[in-house]
Amino acid sequence: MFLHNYISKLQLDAPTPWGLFFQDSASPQMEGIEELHNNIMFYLAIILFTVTWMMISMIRNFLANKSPIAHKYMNHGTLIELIWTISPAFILILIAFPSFKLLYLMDEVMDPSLVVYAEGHQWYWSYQYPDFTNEDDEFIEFDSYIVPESDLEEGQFRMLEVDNRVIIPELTHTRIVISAADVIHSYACPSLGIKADAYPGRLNQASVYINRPGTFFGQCSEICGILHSSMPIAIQSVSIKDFLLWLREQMEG
Amino acid sequence: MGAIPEADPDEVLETKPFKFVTGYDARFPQQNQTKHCWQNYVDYYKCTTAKGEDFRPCKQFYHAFRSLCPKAWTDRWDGQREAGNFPVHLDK
Amino acid sequence: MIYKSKSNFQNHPFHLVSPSPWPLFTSLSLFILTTATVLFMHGFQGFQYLVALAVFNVIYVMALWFRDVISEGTYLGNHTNAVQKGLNLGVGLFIISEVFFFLAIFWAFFHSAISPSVELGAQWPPLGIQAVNPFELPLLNTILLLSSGVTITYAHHSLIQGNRKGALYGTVVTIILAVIFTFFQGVEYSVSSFTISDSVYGSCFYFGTGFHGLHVIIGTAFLAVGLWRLAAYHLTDHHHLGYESGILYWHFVDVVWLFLYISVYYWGY
Amino acid sequence: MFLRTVSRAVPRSTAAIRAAPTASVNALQTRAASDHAIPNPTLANIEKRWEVMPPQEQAELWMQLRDRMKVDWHQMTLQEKKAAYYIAFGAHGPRAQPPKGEGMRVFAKVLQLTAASVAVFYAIHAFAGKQPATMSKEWQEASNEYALKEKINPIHGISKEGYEGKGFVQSPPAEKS
Repeated sequence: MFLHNYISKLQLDAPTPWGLFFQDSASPQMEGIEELHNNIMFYLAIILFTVTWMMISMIRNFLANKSPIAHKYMNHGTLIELIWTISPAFILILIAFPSFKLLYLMDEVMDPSLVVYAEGHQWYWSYQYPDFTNEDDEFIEFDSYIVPESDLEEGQFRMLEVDNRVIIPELTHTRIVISAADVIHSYACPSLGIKADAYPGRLNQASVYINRPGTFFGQCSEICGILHSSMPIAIQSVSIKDFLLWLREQMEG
Repeated sequence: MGAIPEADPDEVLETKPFKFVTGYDARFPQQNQTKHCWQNYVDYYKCTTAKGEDFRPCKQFYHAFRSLCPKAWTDRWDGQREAGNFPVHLDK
Repeated sequence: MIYKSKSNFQNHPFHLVSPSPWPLFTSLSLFILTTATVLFMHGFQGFQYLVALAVFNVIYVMALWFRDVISEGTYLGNHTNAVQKGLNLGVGLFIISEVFFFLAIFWAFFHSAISPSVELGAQWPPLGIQAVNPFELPLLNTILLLSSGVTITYAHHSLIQGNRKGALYGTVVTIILAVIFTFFQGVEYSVSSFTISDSVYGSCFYFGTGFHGLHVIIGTAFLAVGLWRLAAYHLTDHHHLGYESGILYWHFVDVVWLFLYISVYYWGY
Repeated sequence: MFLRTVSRAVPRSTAAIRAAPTASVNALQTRAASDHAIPNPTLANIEKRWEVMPPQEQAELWMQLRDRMKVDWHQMTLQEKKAAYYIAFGAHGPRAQPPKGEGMRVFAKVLQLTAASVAVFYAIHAFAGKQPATMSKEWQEASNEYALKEKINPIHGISKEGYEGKGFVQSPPAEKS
């Protein structure tokens, strides 16, 4: 109970004061990441306590006055060496297996319903929705700049708000194609569990399936110049109906 | 821009399933999709060069690269094709 | 007093070298050479003269340093068995570092060639590059280099068996083959249709073959010094470390060429 | 030059042999084992005197002891055994006992430096500009409403049912200006 309350305070789509744990997940990828994290923390706790216990007991029991005989010629023991080599190897396999499973599951973009193209610039993100065209073969295209501190409405998040948010329908498989125009950037959103570097001349894809409506914030995650901290990412997930209404408004101008 | 418009309660909205062609391509299973975009662009223009603009099966390549490639890339390649320095022979 | 008595004998087999100006002079000459070459390649006026001067400097300092080492090794008897062992190990490690240098060049080549980027039209060689036909001059060059490996081995075995004539002729033939190889590489460079700035293909091609060519020239010089010392009666049937190192280096250059021929010329054609 | 540094690093005992006029590499082998015990006064209280002895005397004494150790050790006097043990393994040089209170002095110095760095931090902090407008209670309460509207953190955070935390509030109210 205590632990639950404690974690509730720590666990924090947007960063909150003293948020030390993950932000709330909004996609299957992020749930997988949290699960893997908890899984590995379990092994980590065991290792931490075992090693600490061994160190403390060694320090306590093998002081010069408690154990005055130095075993000069006792310098290897095959059995214990086998144990302390093979057992960590097994622990590493136990960690590696779920890790690789998650890695390949997250890499998979099987059958997306729409594509959002995100391009990093110094220092803003621009977006394209190439799947929706009007009669003139034009598609939605916009830039997404940070809202400066002086223009924030009261209550908005400093250094995280943008003028044009990315609108993605919830419960829809979306392929985000990520690239950059000038230097390397990185497109990241913690509560969706995505982070992919944006390279000029290369297209990286990330799969997104948002399972609840909400607003999710992220930041550029590869140092890209002086305003690296001022190119945030804001993704808003809405119902399909609202998405289509938004699309219509965008297309009709 | 950005704000979600209010729905008109009197308007009858009909939501149809939507789905676009650029699904999974087993030749490009990785995160890097650069050549997925590129291959479809090349295939489309090879297809239309061989079969003519109105050959409908070519359209699938068009939809694929249209969906994957950044506009700036296809614009540059279009320019190269017109200038004759596109790095692939599209008629072979 | 301790040191005075110490200077009268040496109770170990190692060669503790005396102070020498040549490491510093060599470093400075090489520094000027690289700086001048870079500036010359960037089109700075008059730097070709500094390049020439620096090349002269490098060769001059090399000659003086060689002279010192030959005095120490051949005339002062400082190159004991233990010292020879150490020098041999040093040459071996140097060649390993050279292997890794070429590994980096091959890495650049394979990185670009195995998965050619879309800017090249996703093909190798890129459209518009007329790659050198591997069955023309490069094949002849392969034969030349492999034959030089045979002749140098003949020379080495002759030396070990005390056959002075065989050693001399074998080395001379090797050097002639090496010079012909370098000449043909020059011919190939001058008739090839692409330059070092023609896409990553040109860069990788001239980067790899150019550095190989440079190593051929260095190896030729190495063997030439060995030849002169052979003629000057410096070398014996069981003490010819410099000559042996030259041979080892020559074989290394030979092997690099085989890899270049197979991957850059043949596979990349 | 390298040669000289090496010979300096050689233990004093060997240096002492070399110092002999007949210095030769064979000195070590030819020097005879000694049957005569070293007189007790020479060795008395060696623990106190050893470190202040001039190096030449140290070397001579040690060489004498070494020669004594070449014979049957049962013939050595107790003084000799004690002295040989002390010179070889005693608490001098690198094995010397740390001076009393050294731990405390290290601790005090660490505290002092920590205090200095804290002082530097607050000195720099004193010149900092004022906090952003978002760091006030009013703004952060508005942030809570905004977060509820945007459905932020619905699993463990502010938008969850029955949430009882402070949400985004962390700063004191803004000063009226």
